[in-house]
Amino acid sequence: MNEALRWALATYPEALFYGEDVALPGGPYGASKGLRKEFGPRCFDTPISETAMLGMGVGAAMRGMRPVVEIMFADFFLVALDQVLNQAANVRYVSGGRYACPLTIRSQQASVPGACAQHAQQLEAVFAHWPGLRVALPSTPQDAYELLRTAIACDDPVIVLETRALYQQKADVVLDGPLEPLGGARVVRPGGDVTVVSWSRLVHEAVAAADELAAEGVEAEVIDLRWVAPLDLDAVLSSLERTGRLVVAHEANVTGGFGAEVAARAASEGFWHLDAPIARVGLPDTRVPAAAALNQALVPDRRTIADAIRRTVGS
Amino acid sequence: MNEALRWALATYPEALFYGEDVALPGGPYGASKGLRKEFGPRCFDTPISETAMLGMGVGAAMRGMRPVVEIMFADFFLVALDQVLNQAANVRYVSGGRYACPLTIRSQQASVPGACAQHAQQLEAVFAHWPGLRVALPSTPQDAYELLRTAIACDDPVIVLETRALYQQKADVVLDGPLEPLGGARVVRPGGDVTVVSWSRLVHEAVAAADELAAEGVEAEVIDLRWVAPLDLDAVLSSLERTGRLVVAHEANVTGGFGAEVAARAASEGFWHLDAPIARVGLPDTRVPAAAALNQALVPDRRTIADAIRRTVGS
Amino acid sequence: MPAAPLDTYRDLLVIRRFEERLVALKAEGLIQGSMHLCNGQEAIPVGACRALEARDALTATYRGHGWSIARGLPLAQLVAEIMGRDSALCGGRGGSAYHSSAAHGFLGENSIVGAGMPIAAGAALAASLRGDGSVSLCSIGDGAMNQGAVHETLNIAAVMRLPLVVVVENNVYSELTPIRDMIATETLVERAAAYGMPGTAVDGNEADEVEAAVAAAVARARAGEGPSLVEAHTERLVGHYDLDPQHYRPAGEVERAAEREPLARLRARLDAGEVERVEAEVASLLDAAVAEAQQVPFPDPATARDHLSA
Amino acid sequence: MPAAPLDTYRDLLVIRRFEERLVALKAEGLIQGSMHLCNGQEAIPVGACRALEARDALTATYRGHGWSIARGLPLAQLVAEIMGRDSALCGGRGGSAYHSSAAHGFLGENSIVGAGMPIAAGAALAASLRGDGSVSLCSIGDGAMNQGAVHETLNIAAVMRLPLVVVVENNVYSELTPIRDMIATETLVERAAAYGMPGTAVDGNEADEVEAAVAAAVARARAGEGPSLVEAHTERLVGHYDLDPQHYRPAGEVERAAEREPLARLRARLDAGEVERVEAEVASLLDAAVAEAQQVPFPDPATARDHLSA
Ligand SMILES: Cc1ncc(C[n+]2csc(CCOP(=O)(O)OP(=O)(O)O)c2C)c(N)n1
Ligand SMILES: Cc1ncc(C[n+]2csc(CCOP(=O)(O)OP(=O)(O)O)c2C)c(N)n1
Ligand SMILES: [Mg+2]
Ligand SMILES: [Mg+2]
Repeated sequence: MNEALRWALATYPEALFYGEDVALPGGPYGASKGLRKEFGPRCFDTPISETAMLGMGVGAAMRGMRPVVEIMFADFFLVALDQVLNQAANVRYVSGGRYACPLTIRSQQASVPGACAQHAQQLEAVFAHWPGLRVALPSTPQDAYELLRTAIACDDPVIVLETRALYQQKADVVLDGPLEPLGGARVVRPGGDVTVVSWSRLVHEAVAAADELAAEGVEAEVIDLRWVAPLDLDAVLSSLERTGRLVVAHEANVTGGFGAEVAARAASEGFWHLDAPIARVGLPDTRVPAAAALNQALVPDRRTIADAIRRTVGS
Repeated sequence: MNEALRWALATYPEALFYGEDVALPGGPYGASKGLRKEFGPRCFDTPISETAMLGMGVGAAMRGMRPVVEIMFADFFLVALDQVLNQAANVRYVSGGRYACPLTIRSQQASVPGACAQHAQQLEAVFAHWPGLRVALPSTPQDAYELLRTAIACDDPVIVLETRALYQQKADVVLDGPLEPLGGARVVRPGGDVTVVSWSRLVHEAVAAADELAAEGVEAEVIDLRWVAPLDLDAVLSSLERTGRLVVAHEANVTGGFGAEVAARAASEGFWHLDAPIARVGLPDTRVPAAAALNQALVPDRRTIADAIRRTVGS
Repeated sequence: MPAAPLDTYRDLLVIRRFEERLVALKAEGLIQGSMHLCNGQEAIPVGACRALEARDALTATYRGHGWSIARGLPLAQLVAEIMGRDSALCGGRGGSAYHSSAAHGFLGENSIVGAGMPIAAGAALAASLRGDGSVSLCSIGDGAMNQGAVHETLNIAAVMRLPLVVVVENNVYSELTPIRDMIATETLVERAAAYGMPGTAVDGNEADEVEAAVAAAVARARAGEGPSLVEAHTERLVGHYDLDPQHYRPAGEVERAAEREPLARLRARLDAGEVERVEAEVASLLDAAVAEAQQVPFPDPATARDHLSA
Repeated sequence: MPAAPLDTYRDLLVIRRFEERLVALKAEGLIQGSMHLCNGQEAIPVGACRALEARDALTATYRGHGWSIARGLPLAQLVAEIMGRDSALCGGRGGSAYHSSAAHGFLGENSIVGAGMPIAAGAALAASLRGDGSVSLCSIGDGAMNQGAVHETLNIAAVMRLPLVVVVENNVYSELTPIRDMIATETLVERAAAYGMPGTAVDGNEADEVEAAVAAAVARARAGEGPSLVEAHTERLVGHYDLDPQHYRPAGEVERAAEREPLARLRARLDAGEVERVEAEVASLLDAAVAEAQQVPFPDPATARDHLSA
């Protein structure tokens, strides 16, 4: 992440990066260490004022800058969604293309045992519902680097929602590849019996579930969506055409999650491919309890995905 | 609406009603005229401070009051969603039932030609995605009265999203019926060929489309969902069982709208009933332009619903 | 440097008559949707915009026609935009309450109370990082001062010493509710000190007074000394929106305001003949603008989905 | 009425040792997730809660253990809650950062910065409408003062004269960033005047001083005269959260703070033997609490979906 930010600040003289505790202290998890020293006032700390932070991103972007704003946790967006949904998303469309808003917002989503219900939510369904926004959810450190670079290079508002799990993966990241175009899912595990569409942390759980099911003779194809806006529907449909069965798995709660959109698309554009009911995996529709004993009973994982695959393949 | 508020303030000594311009001026559209005189300090005007308004609703509700807060337009929620999604929705669950939050929030949604993109959005998909919230969308003046009463009587947070179109309907409202239980869709037009699920303003458009199609020999059953949380899935499935075809129509833009959830449910629980791809009708995925010439080309209506029905029945 | 009174009168009058034309056009069915008119408040945008340069940025609210005009947006295009035509401003997509003009550094009106201020601060941030000496002016209403976005922005602008000038148009009301019932201080300028920035209150019905206060704030901002707040007191001569029946206004209030309003006040100091000449001049200016606007085509519905993304 | 110094010492010590126990329990793997400890800030909750009655309402932040203890929540249940056990507070659902206690008028901690303040004002609104004479106390951090929710609430509370007492715990930092770099005034108490409410700054390391200021604010609130703001200056002796390496703190800062912290300061005025006795007393109190907490069962996973709605 640090490297993508360094790349952006070095590549674009109009780029800037700011957020709470990101500059002098180098980020709550050290993700932006050294940037302040290297780029001076283009990397700075802000007060705890998310609305002002995001709105200033909109205004600076309209005036030709390329701001990257950090919202420490996705849950904190909720104090300031106006500036994203009512402001950033409208700039280009309402001005008829006379203004642009090349604003990138990076944030983190996660639900870990012991953390409270206010540090546990997934917002991709909201952002994906809002025309004018692009939304990336990297599942690997390499993708975190690539998707953030692509986001920053984009001349429209892009939201990059990382998962806390990324910070636990150790991996060498290739830094000198070409800039990727925006959008595009990836088949991370091929298979012919059932399509499992997922993103962010649950991609790894889906792969683990698929590996488990391979032992039972079921080959699941796992697709990492990577972007929920734009949605790479072709990738989903072309897999579905081969498998006839669909499971969608995400960390957000089921009802109204972005899995509903994937399922709805499959049930219209992919209807004739479908041989079985679509299954969705996600947090049950409850709040998130701090207690590990409760939390672990709710948060979706390889077991819940494997069960859903079995149900889907069995029907 | 006025009558439901009067009923609430008269029935519950712990009820209160407040918002911007609602008390002394009687509401921007006169919806709360006379309440201040009748109920004194339990009906009051607030500064333009939606976060404080909603948060005070949460706190007052936790301390035994039964607040009804008006958010003038649903678009304005976006400056203050934290108090709804991170606060009100958590009260009962996180306290393990030791605290309750009997808070009702009424607001209005609409997209009318000439109005701007910041007064045009539908938020039901967001609220329906958040566990802990109930969401009503009345389509008639009678339902506006009933659903608001039911909402206020509920001991949990309920959001009532009216449509501007309601204020244009003249109708006698029966005031002395029994209090309705919370939830429940209604078949507003029976038919055996295709199920059209809708809510709010588009219910009327769906009925008009159905009437038009009757002339073509197609009988559409129109369901007014009335509540998107809880979703009355039984009503949808039992109609679908008979028709085998589903159209979902709402005013919000298609991608990530609550129509996706209805479609996703149909494609899992109702899969074996389905004889044709599910069709969704909504605003295309764009922002909302003020110009009538553009606005009218986008906003869904009886024509777009009729077209979707024809596609669905034809396939 | 204050303008000649007659020039000020003309500038004010263009806005007043513009708003009146809109009401007439709407009555003819040529405009759809609500409009938030600024009759009585014209001296604020006129005075403030005189203190700005072309390179500066501006944001306003839904009550922004006066700002658009004072900032020099072409009248015909503005009328066309408000009529929902394919104007050079936003192609009809912004309309009365949410248009902008990239060609004039006008980042736009805003229909979310208070939301324009962080955007204005963003323009100031851009200026400060580039060191280009431009400033950003943000007009908002009295009621907007109670919105969280405004607070957050005033603080961050002060601490970052951003070149931001905030003009609070205190027109007594926030929609239908008097601001004095919604704050515990007398006025709003008291708040500037809490953010560590200078605050000045001016008579918002005197363009020269507004200009002087804003010019001082602009000079301070350009010098890198940070933001300032100017509270301009004025009164609406009309409703919150064009069809507002104004039941909430006490009897006689509008009449008393009419004696203090900027045009009436200035007229007393001018030669009646000159006033009449300017009146005629403005009328023909607006005739021409409206005629030209009506030549602007309506946007093609086939383009309704364009410009969602690059 | 100030308490005997030894009693104050004991009350402070319970909180300090409680926090230290938590660190030890976490090291043993008995607590999951981050904790925001209040070591060094204990005199604020201790002093403030002495000015409250049982009928009053209280809200705090994620840094709320001290408030929970000072408010009289049972220590064993608090430990159990933080351990994720089925405590009498929230059954483990709130945890360290977001628990409440309906039995103590404790509306809860809050993990969204500033969000507790409108909720506290809602409790004050309930009190004011019922005329029951109760007040609502809201503790928040220095950094939270820059959040929109806080601004909106301070204004509305002032204009409605709500019985609200706001205690700002200025502990020098907001997470990893010094508050002095995030505001353009010296301190935060300056803001009270902008809302038309009284503001007082106190030494937050002196429980008696805190108590006196809060008692005055409570008296004013009970008398229907409206809200007040108390800024209590203090210092964190530990990190923002339990595992915070505190790289951002200048060398010597924590050491200097240790000389000024409330326990050290008070200890100098007490008899060493008594101090030792209290230390032992508190240790056994906490031994018992932890032992009792460990008897509280974990919540049954089958109940994880309960209590979503009535
Ligand atoms: C966040 C938000 N809340 C409420 C509204 C509805 N609203 C529109 S204008 C207005 C009054 C604003 O008053 P003021 O700031 O004094 O500006 P004025 O209209 O007097 O110019 C209100 C409440 C809104 N547009 N946005
Ligand atoms: C709206 C929001 N933004 C950011 C955060 C992340 N965060 C948690 S604590 C904190 C610092 C708060 O500082 P202060 O108010 O001084 O309280 P302290 O931690 O010093 O007690 C921040 C930024 C949050 N929880 N909520
Ligand atoms: Mg006003
Ligand atoms: Mg602090």
